[in-house]
Amino acid sequence: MSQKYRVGAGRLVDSSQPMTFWFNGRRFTGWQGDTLASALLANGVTLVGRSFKYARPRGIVAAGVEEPNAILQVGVGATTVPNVRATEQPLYEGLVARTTHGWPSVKWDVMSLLGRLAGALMPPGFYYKTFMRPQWLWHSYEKLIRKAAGLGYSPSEPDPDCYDKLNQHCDLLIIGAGPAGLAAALAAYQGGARIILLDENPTPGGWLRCSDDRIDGEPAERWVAKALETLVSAGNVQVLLRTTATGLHDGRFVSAIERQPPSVASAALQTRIKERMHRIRAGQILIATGAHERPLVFANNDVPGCMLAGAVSTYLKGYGVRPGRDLVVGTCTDAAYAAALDWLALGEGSVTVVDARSTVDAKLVSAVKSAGGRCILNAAVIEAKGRTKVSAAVIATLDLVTGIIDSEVETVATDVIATSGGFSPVVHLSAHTGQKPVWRKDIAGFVPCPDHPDVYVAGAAGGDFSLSGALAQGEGEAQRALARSVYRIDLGPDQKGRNVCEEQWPFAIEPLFHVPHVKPTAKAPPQFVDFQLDVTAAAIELATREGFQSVEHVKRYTALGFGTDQGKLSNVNGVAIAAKALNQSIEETGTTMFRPNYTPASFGVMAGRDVGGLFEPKRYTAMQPWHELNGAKFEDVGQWRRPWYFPKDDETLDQAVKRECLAVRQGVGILDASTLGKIDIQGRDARRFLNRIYTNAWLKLPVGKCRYGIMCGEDGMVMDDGVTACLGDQHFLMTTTTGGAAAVLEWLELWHQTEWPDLEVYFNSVTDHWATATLSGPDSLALLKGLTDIDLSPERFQFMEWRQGLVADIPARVFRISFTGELSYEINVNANYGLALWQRLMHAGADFNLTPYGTETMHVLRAEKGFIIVGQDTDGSVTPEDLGMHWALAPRKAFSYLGKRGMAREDCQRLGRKQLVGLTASEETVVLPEGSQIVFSKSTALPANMVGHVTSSYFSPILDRSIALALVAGGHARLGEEVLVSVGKDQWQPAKIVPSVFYDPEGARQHG
Amino acid sequence: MQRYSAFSLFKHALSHHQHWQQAWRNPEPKPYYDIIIVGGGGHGLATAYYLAKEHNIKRIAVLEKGYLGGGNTGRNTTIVRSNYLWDEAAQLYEHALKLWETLSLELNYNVMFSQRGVLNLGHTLQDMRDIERRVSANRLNGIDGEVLDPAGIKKIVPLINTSKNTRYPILGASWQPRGGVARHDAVAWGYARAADALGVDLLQGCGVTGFDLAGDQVKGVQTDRYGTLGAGRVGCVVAGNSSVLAGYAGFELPVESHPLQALVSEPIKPVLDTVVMSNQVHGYISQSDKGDLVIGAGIDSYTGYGQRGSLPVIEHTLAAILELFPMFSRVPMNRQWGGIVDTTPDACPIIGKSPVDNLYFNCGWGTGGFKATPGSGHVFAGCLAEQEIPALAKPFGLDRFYSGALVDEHGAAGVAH
Amino acid sequence: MLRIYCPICEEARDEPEYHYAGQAHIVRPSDPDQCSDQEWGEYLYFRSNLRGLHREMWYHAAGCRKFFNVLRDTQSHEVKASYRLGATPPDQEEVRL
Amino acid sequence: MDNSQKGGSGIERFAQMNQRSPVKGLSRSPLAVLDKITISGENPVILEEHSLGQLVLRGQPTVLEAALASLRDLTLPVKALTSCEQDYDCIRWLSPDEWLLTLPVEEVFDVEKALRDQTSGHCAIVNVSGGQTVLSMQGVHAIDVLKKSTSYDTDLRNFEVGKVVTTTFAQAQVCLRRVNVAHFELIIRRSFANYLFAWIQDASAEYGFVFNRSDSQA
Repeated sequence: MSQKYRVGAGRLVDSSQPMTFWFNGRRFTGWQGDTLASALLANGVTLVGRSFKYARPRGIVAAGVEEPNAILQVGVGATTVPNVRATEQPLYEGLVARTTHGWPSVKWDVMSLLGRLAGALMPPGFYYKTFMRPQWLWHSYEKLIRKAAGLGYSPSEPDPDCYDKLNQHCDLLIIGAGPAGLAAALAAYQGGARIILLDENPTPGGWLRCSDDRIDGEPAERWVAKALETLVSAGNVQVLLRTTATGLHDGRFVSAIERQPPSVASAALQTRIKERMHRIRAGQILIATGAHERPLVFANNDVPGCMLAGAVSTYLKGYGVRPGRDLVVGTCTDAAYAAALDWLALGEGSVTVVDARSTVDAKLVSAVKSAGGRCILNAAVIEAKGRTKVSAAVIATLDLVTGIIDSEVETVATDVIATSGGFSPVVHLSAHTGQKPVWRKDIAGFVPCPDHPDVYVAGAAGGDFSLSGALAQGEGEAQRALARSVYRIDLGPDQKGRNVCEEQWPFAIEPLFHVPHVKPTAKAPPQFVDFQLDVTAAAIELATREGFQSVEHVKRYTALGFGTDQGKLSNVNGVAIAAKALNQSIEETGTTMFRPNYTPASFGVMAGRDVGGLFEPKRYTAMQPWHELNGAKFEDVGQWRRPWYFPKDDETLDQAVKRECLAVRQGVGILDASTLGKIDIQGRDARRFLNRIYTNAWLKLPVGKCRYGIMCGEDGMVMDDGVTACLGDQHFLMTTTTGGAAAVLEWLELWHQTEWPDLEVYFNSVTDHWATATLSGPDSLALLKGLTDIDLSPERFQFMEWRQGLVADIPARVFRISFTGELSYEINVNANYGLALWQRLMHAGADFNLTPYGTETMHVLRAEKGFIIVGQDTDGSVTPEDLGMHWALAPRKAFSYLGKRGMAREDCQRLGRKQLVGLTASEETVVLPEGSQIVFSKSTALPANMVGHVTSSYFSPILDRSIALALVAGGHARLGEEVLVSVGKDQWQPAKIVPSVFYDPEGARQHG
Repeated sequence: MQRYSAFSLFKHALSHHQHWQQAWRNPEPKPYYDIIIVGGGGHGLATAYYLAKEHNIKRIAVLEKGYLGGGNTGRNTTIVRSNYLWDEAAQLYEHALKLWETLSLELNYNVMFSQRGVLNLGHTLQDMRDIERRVSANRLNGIDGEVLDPAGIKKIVPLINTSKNTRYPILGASWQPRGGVARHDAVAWGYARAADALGVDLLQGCGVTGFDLAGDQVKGVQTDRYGTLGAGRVGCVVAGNSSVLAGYAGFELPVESHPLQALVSEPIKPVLDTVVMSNQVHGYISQSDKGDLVIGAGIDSYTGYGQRGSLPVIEHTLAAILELFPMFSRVPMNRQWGGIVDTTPDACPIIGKSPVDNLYFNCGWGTGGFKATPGSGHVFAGCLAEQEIPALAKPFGLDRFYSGALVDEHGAAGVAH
Repeated sequence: MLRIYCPICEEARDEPEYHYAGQAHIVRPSDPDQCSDQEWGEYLYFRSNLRGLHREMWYHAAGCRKFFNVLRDTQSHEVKASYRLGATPPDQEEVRL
Repeated sequence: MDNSQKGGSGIERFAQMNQRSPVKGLSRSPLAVLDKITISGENPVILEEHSLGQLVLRGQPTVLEAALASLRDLTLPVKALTSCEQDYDCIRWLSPDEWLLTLPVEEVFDVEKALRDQTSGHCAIVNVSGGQTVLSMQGVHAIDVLKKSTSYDTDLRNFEVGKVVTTTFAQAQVCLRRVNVAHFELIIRRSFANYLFAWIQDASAEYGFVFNRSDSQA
């Protein structure tokens, strides 16, 4: 299909590289350099979507990121992207795009019928006023409403592409490579500072890319090209194109997203980086983001063919596309005349400029007239005619001062209406950290807060729309910014503003935020302020009438600015209309908050590489290769992956655990205990420190002995527990729970550094340094005996002692401590030998049927012994006394240990606190579900009187019955009593409260 | 009050909607009020409404520094559920949930309460124990809920990744069908309109700068707009700013104000019909009627009143969402924002008397405020109007921080938000 | 994202290197056992939670593993100063205690 | 094996143990997975320096300085974020009372003992050789891989040769030192090694990094 609206070469496109693309199933051709929008316009496609609420036909309005209408689905399958702005999407060979609104098609949409018929019933907030009765039916209404929801489609498959992040640091970040940004970079780089210059477009220059201005006697384009060359070769400047600064955060931290050009994005999958987030810490930030043109708000201003004047110029000059035959320009600024003249330069078609102002630079008017166009002053386009395409513009005389419109109208046939209502500086980034933009009446726009602590502003972003201003401010502000750093630049008085600028269109405006219609606003055809969400001037006025008087209320009630464009076109017009309706100034009204992202960022690029296998670290012990090789199943404990159980053949969890449990109770088992936190503590005051941190006594623990300790918070609640060994008179090895290791080390440091810096003690994490294999079971002694030079005789190496020596030729520290209640040896070696130790133990253990066991068996065995697991049997509301661990408290210690005062509080001492007890289900085969709530007596009334819950529950193979641990109100005094355990709706299991130690209560076995 | 209905919409359409009344008045303040509520968010407005409606208090004012519903009410992810662990918390939130179920009719304002169900995912064995424990407790508290396995989850949320090969595979979930979402602005506006109709003065743009104290008693409220307004009793419902007000009255609270962030995607076609929450991976997500994916992030660690947080929290949250829904990778994120949440040591609110006579506080809702709105207002109205603190509020007094009788929701179940 | 100067490493680093450790200068009562429940509760839980200049403690978890103090504006989030434990806080007169 | 300090037998202040096995070949580095990967000549490379032993020294500089100087000819770096290198030894500042000394693995125990013998006053010496591993990353794109992985500013102006920082790396931590303009040393914790290896592989795919492991065995 021919590109019948392509009228010339265009500066941004290369006609020698045609490309095929597909839109709504039809094949089209465009050129390299086209955006999807320019290519569609070149092919005469004007209808690109339907509006959200009324399903009205919509066309392309803008040529940049501010586009509200042309939101398309691009690509298919796993690589499809929803909500792509056609104005931003570079064309590539084979691109497939489609509209996502309209049934059966975007052209013939039955919803638009509904929109036209029922639109009157849908003022802002209509849904708050109806669908209430009956209440239960809301869910059904909602389902209908949801059918209309959404723009594009999420892919339904995982993303094959990859997203990258780069951490960047610079002395000066310049956002925007238009004239101001380029001038700033040219000035700043000379001082040697590290500069990052970024721009959202594929090429620098900003609006100079499509202007006829000249700098220093040359076309501005040349100046831009030279500037780029200078900067790229400078060495201290990073130029990032196709990169949008999406957020400005605290600490002068800017997130910017770089899109790979399509050719790169379709390269080999392995390194296919689709987008890259630059996380930039900037010494100083210069905002040179330019301005967005605003449309005029008039009746039916959303009909396809209504565009921004600047966009018309861009399509003409940049892409060689004339989006229609005839043109009507509606304006209150000088800038729009460029569109008229550019159009006229092509010859064909009629051009009418309708300017609301009474006095206009005569040169402009005569330029239009001499080129064959028509100029009407004191007038405005008050209405567009046409349904799916503009057919005519209705023009009426307007008094800009009084706002009075003449009822005599003239209708001019046209297929494009281009408007310019002024320019809104792109203040977004400056406002992200809470600095409110300030209204400037002279330019009819908001500018960044002048006292902003973190940014400098240059050019149109700051409200100076002239080329000379942009260049001078770029230089000047770069100099000011760098004056704060070591990289000063001195431009000298004669250098400043040295560029000679020849500007075509100096800035002039008389603001017009809302073009009156001959009918009152409420009765006129809709005058759209926010195209995407169908917010009209009438809606804003209605909102204010209903009492929504804060600009944020207006926004929330009407949805103004809530679209994917976040109000880039609508904000100022909307605020101005609200202000007028409220009879207050725009300054008083203010603007709504601006929040990141300036333009959308994919979830993927926000997440970067932290997805899939890299979502979070997986931590492994030194024995991991053996575990994997031997079919272990794993459990996540914090970031660690621990063997959960080691199934043989096709054993189930229960079968494997039973086998593993019995092996430990009757023979010998081996556990990888390396994940336990280990802290090396050295210093003269180590004992005194432990004495304060733990609840029990530590001053007299002899060298060679170990002791169990509980750590409490200052509230008296159990925080962590573990065995600590006295390695030397001033040397201890503390163990912590697997999940608590880092927090405990921080806890120790906290107390040492803040409260007790006088204590001479150092803490070092050695969790990763020691690999630990625990041999447990009656045969452990016999097995170990053959492998070590340590004297294992029970009288020489007693329970709760440690020794060092060689185990399987590896130097080891062996701790005779037990978490299973069996005779146990925890063998610690330098982790580099962890795997060798394990392999050698397994090898030697073959004669003893040495059985590897995982965390599940460990849990069963320790529960049989009533040993707690912090975090499972406790939950942050349990004191040592609640656990029945009075024996682990040393209340007479001279120092009031951490937690002592907390557990003395009234509520911690009251009767009826939940206390740890054993529980046996009346039916021995029934394993009570962990977490089940407990009552003393059944009652049908709800809420029931819950008195506790099951914390741990297993089938005990050695006892051949189920056992459980539970927290039960006043449980310690209720031994022998019956309780009921809730195991489902109206389902109860009777159980008996018993002591929490089920097996070997005397502890004979662990003593060997 | 002008009634809202489909018929009224039709009637007003005929006159081009030019004759809708104001939703609420813009009154001049009276010099004295029986009760002044400081804070015009959902909780404060609900308090005023129930004071007027159920306790027959005549002179009530709500003072709002900014605009009604502009704080956390308008910044949250609108999740409503009541499946809390401890009896005290569960009963309070369930009280709220029951009020939610009739709220639109009560207020003649559609708050779009959508009971689409809430899933709390479990990824570790301990998560599953906690879920069993919570669901078991809910059942005995008369709160709906069940434990689902991955297949059951998949039935409700077909897109969710229940593969065993993820970093933290989904092992199960709790499911509260009566939970859901509501339209946050509508809650504030609905209460405001209904309270106004009962004669409550809503004073917007009126910041509080101090209290008039006589001995240990509060006598009035100093404002930046209307000078001092006399008051019989004062109820402060200002969430993140509670400590600031307490400071005006000369005491501290066991509260810290943290940024809590949220974000939305651009609208996409409906893909997610329920609320999905996960503590292990730190994220929660639902899809609004407009099509936005509404996503809540974790709390920022530091205190802050700036209504914004740090980017790494957002980055991590989206990584978590992709762990659950890998196919959302190409969905564009539109906008992020932050609120100021008032957190307490036990993740439960503070409702009741302060050290100053006749000065009451309702704060500390942390990340759980929105879902409690009707219940919080209802119970707080009882505190302010009656001599006795209502039974539902009693466990949530300041005294628990001295006695140690905390209702430790985050210690216990680790369920946030 | 906060950029926080670590007075021990003598450099500013990104916030994720640190752990927030709450209000600074809270001293453990010298004789806890003599404290009333009320006094102990205040020490445990009650905080100034200032809006404005706030003295707080941070832990350089991914760096030197030292705690230090920061003077930060909780409204603007601006980090005004960092100082070591035991050092005299800057701008003392600006800080309401 | 030093048996002079058997636990439980005396009143030694500190437990000391030569942790090296008398049997060769039993030691296994955390990144033994790198075994089968070969070097490509031109590309940037990453190596695991498995032959290095590591000691953490804690104490005031005055306590440690002299002993270190006499034993290893090293100046204790007291200035924040600096290091001192001498032949195979390198000592890095970690905090005002903490340093990391790397040295040939077979000398660790002797140095540990000697340091204890030659110091008096409050200090601590901890062998952490098994708990962390040393990676060496080189090549023109090494700095780009770092930019993807750490928020630290590794530009030469900020991070000169010899400077050492402990910082975040992906979602783990690293002790990072610049050995040369395009040569960095990364010390990481053992349990994170697999994760970080996967991360580095992923992050460097763009530049064609190739992974290898040195042949030296402890």
